[in-house]
Amino acid sequence: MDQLFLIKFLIPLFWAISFMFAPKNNERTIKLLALIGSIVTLSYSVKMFMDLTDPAVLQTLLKFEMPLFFNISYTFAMDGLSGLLLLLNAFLLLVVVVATWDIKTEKLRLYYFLIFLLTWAVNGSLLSTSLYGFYIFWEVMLIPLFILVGVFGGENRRYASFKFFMMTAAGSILMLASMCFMSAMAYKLNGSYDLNYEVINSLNLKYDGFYSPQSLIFWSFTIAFFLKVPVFPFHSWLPDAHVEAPTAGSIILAGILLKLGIYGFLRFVIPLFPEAVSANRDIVLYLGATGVIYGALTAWVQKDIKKLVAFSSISHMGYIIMGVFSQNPFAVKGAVFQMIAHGISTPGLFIGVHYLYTRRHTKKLDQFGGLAAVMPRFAVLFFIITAGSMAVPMTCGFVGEFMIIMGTYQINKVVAMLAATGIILSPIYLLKMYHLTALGELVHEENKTLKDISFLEATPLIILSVFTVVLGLYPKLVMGLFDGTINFFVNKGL
Amino acid sequence: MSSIYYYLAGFLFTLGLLGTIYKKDLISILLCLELMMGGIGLLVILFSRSTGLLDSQLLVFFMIIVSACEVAIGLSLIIALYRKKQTIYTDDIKIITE
Amino acid sequence: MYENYLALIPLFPLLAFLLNSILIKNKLNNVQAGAITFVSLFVSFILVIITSMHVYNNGPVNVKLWEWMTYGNIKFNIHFVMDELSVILSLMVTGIGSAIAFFSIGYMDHEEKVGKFFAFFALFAFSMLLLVHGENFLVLFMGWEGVGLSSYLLIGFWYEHTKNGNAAKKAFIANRVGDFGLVLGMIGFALVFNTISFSELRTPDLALIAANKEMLIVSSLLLVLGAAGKSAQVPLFVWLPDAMMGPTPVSALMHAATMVTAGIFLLCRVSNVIVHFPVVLDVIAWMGAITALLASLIAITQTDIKKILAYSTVSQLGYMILACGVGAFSTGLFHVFTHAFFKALLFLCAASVIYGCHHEQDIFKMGGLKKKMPITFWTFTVGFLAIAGIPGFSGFFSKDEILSMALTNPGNGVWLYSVALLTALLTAFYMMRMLVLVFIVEPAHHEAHKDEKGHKKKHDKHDKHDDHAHEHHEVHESPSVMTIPLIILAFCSFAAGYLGLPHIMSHENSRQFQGFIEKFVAKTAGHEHITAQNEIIMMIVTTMLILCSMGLAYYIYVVNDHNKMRDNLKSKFKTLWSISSSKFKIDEFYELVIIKPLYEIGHFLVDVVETHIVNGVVKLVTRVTTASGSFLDDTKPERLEMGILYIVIGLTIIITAIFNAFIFR
Amino acid sequence: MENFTFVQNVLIFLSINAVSLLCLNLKKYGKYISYATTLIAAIVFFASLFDANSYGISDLFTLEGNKILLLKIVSVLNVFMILVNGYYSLEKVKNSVLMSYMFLGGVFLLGANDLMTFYVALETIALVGYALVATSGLENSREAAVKYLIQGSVISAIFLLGVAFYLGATNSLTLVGASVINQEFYAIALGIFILTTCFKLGAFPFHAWIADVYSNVSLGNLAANFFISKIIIGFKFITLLQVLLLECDPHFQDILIRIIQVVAVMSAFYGNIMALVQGQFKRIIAYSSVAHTGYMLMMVCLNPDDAYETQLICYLVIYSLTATGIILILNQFAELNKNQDGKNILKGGFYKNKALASMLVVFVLSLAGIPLTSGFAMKYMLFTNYFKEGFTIEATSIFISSIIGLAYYIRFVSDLFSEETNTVLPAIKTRFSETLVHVIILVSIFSVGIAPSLFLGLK
Repeated sequence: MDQLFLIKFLIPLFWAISFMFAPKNNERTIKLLALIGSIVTLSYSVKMFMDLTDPAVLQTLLKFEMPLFFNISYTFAMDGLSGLLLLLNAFLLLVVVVATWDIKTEKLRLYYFLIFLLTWAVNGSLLSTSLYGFYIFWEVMLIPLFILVGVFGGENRRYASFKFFMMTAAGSILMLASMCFMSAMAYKLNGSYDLNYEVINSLNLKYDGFYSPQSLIFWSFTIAFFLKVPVFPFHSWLPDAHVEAPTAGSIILAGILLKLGIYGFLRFVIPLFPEAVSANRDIVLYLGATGVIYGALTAWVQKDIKKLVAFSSISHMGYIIMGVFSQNPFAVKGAVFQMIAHGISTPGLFIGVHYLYTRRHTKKLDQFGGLAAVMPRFAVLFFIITAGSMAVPMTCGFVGEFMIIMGTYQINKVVAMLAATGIILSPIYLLKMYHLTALGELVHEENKTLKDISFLEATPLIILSVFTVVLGLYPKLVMGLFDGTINFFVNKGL
Repeated sequence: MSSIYYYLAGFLFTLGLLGTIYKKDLISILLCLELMMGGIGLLVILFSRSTGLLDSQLLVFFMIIVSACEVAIGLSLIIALYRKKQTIYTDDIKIITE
Repeated sequence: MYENYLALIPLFPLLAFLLNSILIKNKLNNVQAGAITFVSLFVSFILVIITSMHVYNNGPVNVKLWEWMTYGNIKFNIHFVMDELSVILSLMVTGIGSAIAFFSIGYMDHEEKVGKFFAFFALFAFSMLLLVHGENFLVLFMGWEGVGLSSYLLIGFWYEHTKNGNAAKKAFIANRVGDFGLVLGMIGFALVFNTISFSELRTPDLALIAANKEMLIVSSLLLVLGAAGKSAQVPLFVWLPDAMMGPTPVSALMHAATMVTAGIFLLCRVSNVIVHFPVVLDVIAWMGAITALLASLIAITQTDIKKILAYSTVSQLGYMILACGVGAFSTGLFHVFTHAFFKALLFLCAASVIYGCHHEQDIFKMGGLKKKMPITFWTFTVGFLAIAGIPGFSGFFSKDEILSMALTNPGNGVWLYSVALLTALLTAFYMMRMLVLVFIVEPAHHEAHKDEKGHKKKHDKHDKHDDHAHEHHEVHESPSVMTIPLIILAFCSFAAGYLGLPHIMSHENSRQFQGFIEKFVAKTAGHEHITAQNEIIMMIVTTMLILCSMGLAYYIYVVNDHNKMRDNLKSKFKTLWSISSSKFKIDEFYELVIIKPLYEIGHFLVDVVETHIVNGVVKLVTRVTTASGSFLDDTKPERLEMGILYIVIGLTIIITAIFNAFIFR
Repeated sequence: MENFTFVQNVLIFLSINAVSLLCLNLKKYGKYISYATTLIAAIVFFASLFDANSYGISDLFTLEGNKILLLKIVSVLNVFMILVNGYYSLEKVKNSVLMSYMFLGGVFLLGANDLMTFYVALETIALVGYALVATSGLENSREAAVKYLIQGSVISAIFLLGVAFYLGATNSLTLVGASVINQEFYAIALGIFILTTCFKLGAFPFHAWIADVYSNVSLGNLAANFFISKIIIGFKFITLLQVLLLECDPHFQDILIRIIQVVAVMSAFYGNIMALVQGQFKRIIAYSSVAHTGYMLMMVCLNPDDAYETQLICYLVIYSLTATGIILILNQFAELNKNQDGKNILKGGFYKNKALASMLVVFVLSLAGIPLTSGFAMKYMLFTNYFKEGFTIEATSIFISSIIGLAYYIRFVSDLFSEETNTVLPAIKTRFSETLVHVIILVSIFSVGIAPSLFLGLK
């Protein structure tokens, strides 16, 4: 039990609300406020992580019965996994604030309000281990992002935001349906609607064939999370959302929101429905491998940088989903590591795109070329990030992919080989991107006069590149944090 | 022997019902409503007679009163509508949505 | 103490890399930049020598830095080792590396971004040292990719040129294909032997090998794919010739001496396992043989001096791989050793020629440089004799041993031998051709050479000091900073062979090198011993043939007017000539068969699957919902009679339902 | 038991309202007086509800337990409505009087134990409803009223047919403890009652009036429509049918239940799909109410139970409150740009009227069932009940239909935040009464959303 937990937890919300009362047209103050807020969030996340005695066990931070809400009890707990994602979330908040420091809009307060609200919701769903708490924040999370994309997005933002919202919310309603179903069963069983591990296990949903309750519940959860991750056939919202979203939206979306689907798998699906998971493992593995190849090939032919990065993240997510479902502790660890790595490299790419866009107001690949001559600092940093995303050894991208492939190879060699083709395909599209932006000749007149990124702009990229290299050389740095947790999950479900 | 009255009641009711659909002016629709009411009143009386309950016959009076109120309101509305649109034909009173 | 040395060896190049890449901003001049790299390499060279003395006397040196990951009881550690195998390679890397660094101080002096160049150079040295000192697959793979990355960076050094960028991309992706094999093979080995450490794979558990044969064969073949990727073997060799876009010293170091031999190094590392699988060995052998022949056939008709050397490198690599394939890993490594010296030497000579001729690379535009740059000429001649395999020079010993090994290989020995011999003759031919065209023949078209300048400028955009070249485009000998390394290397490429004398020459200290190596790698087994006089006869025959082919080349290109002779040769073997000069159209073939289809698939996925299936389903659902909505809306439910009609229909449905129930109860 | 205190209360209520009706014709202060008297009447009646916890007149009429609770809630709302109406403009005072009569009809409907009372009370509500629609003075009110009246009269005739069959089936008009003689007639009677329910609540095939009425009625009258007719009729019919279905022969029973399920699922889908293609926001709300009726109608299939009754009350009240709040805010936005049609009155509304817009967002999301709002709690409760009673497929399909619902609810939000409007809107001046209503609804939404069990009596 952490006495101050509630305060710590509500900080981002309070901060978000504080923007309502911020002075209207004093940009500097608002931005400083946001910066301070993000730093505070990061620091208390670190603090919370430090306080975590043993990452292996769920340390309950706050548990309150809601006799008034159908006797449902909310449990806020934290272990290595959620703590890690918590850190990533806070870190990305800081990165967002710094990277979009020079944003030009008259709706600045709304902008920061939404970002902090989003962060808060993400924190909530990361920390709440009871199914309802998770669902509540999961739903709440959609609204700020919807507004963020719908207000600050590109010209096609309305369509993109609708698509994003509808597909994700549809999934979550499926999830709610099966939750209601389980609650009803629980109520019949022990007169309370509450749903936690013990209760759901005591329901012992039986699994035989597709139409048995466990498999149906499993699939409704799985589709909800697939739509969020998104896994190959369910990804249709992601490219639109990324292309239309403002940079902050893209960073948070790629950096942390997609991970929540994976987190849901690890936290709920795999421990709760073991039979269904092991029965449907191969389907998901093949989906993941297909996603890897599909994402890579589609990314290769894109004309728009942001779209290219979006498809590349589909490819990476394919790896992660494989790792999660491979039921092999090593691969699961790899998947978690890959989550972190992807959370470092993809935001970096998006930031790079942001800098290009703020200078040239286009995201078309053929509008660039030879920028290394005029923007050397940018070129170097962008290359490091690209290498990280390309899974070059000694960068963080390699670790996760290697572990996932190795773990999967033991389960299913074909899938592992299919996925390993990603090693060949990833440089094809990423180097295409890099060559068409940074290398080659300066063909376009307007590119000849671009000015290199300032130190402030460089800061987030530098931080991210340092992480990229350090994690690649010494993965234990992160691995140690959630090692125990994965073992805990392994013992529970895998 | 009394079964013919059942048929009569059913006939009246159906007639009225069809009338409400096929008639195009509001006045005759109101009349058809009255027709339905009459049919049902007959039916109620028949049932109550078969059981010999009196309070159910009381229902008929209420029906008559209520239908009178209905007609009253209906007619006043029709007049109000006529004042506005100079017509009482159902085709002309459709509401334009957006 | 030696452990610390071992840890320090890769550290110095890393330091140099960091220094050069961070101090790039504040303009430290070219010489300083070069000096940093050179000094760092030289220091680690000395450390290597010290450590290798220790290793020679009393066994390998280990240092385990930190733990990277653990999987069950498979330990992924950052773990360095200096054993018999890595001694040779790290000596080469640091020694030749420092020589070339010294050379390139002179070569790059007029360039810009020299800091960058030397930074990448040092990065390459660092990752190469990782590769050779890696005690397990992981560290080896880190170095493996690191060298790939740095070669990518250096090939694309003049990135303003789109074709350089493409060459770099091609190299990287071809290497990635190899890495695909390496990663999966490594995983397969790890899962079978439950370890990734080479010192444990040195004496593999035969029971395990017998138990899961298939998996090991597959994994070994995947490893061979990796080796093929890095050492430019037959399916994947196309990247190496293009890699010549980079600065020439880089080509000398990476694409001739050290990096490309990593494949052979890998095969030697796992040699103790793969010797148990003849099928794998045969695959390796034939891969090498075909590569050797193909590359030398192409090399005959090339006109770019660096291209010729590149193809000769490919064919020599084929030789080494062939040696591994016939089970003579130590011999293969011996050839790696000798080849490193003379190929580096040849490249540096080419560099100095190019430097002298102001970035002219076409051998038909050169000529008569013998008098103009004598040192270059003589050193080049030494290298030429070595690669051609003239007795007494280093190339002779290794090549000859490979030939005899090939001949005595059980089964397909004769075929392999004949292919190898043919390759040797071709090598001698095109090297001679190159030598005479560059140095000996007087340029019959000096004016032409002059007004070549015009389109040469177009060609070599990266030639920054072109106008400067215009002022005095008189060909001149390179400065001593460049010639000194040439002399050193020339000496080495003459002397290196004497480390591995064949039996017949000296009985007491024959095959020292191979013996030393065979402490680690698998012994050459299954070859029936070949008698002394046979060996001598073989040597003599081979040498004769080589001399003949050299003579032929000399006759064609020197004795009679080379243009005429060449032309009617051309007209005679038109098809052969065109095939050879168009490099067997292999690039086009890959373009057509692999890259285009993949790209088309990508387009198909985007245009059809993404649009009409993935998005299509979503759109369909939306459309259906909206369409049904507007259809229902068009029925004008709010019309009065419609409303009543609905009511009546509802009533009838209910009553009929109940009557049905009543009737069918 | 004979208990005439209630009759006294009703008589007092009636007389005071009569007085206020008379006062309307006075020259100068008539409006004020009648307004005051109506208010007094409502308050007095509300107060009088507390003096006993069960009322009854022989066996014709009994009020106890949940019905009293519902009555208290409704009369509070009644008082508020009268307040707000008067605050708008005293012209609407006559509406308040009408509402009082409607309310009275509601009281009797709620307590009715035999079909005669039931019928008369129902007709009272219906007739006053027609009048309210007609007098609300929007441009299309009269057309809407005429349609409403005619369809309503048809329905009341059909209802009487049902009454006749009931009479034939049980030989009596009483609703409690009647012994069924003729099962077929009984089944038909119940079928017709179900039909009537569907019409009064506006379920799918009988929803024709709902869109026009909702979009052409002034706010106060619409609120009356929601609060009194929808809440009370919904509650009474559903609970009544739950009871009556028990008497039914199981063979017919599951036919009827099947019918109800089909109607429920169809109206859920129909309402959501129709709302998707509507242009005007008021019509969207109307059709969404069709969908919500579908969600609610399944309650008929459950067995009668106190807990369910409370939940039903809670659901009805919350839903009506939220919908009223939305329509109130929509009116406020519509007042700004009369020149435009109802389509894009919200475009970019957030940037000028932040408080109002965010409140609208909260209301809408509550209807959509986003957590932490009452909508989620209600939805959750209903569907859990259905799953509990084993209506898995129906509940799931209704869930799926509610996915469609999200699409048009989120349209409100995206319109509020979009900037495609070129006309710069002035800020809206919110009257005190409106603020009051907003606050009440907001508080109710969040209190029920966070602590539903308080109100649902389960705990």
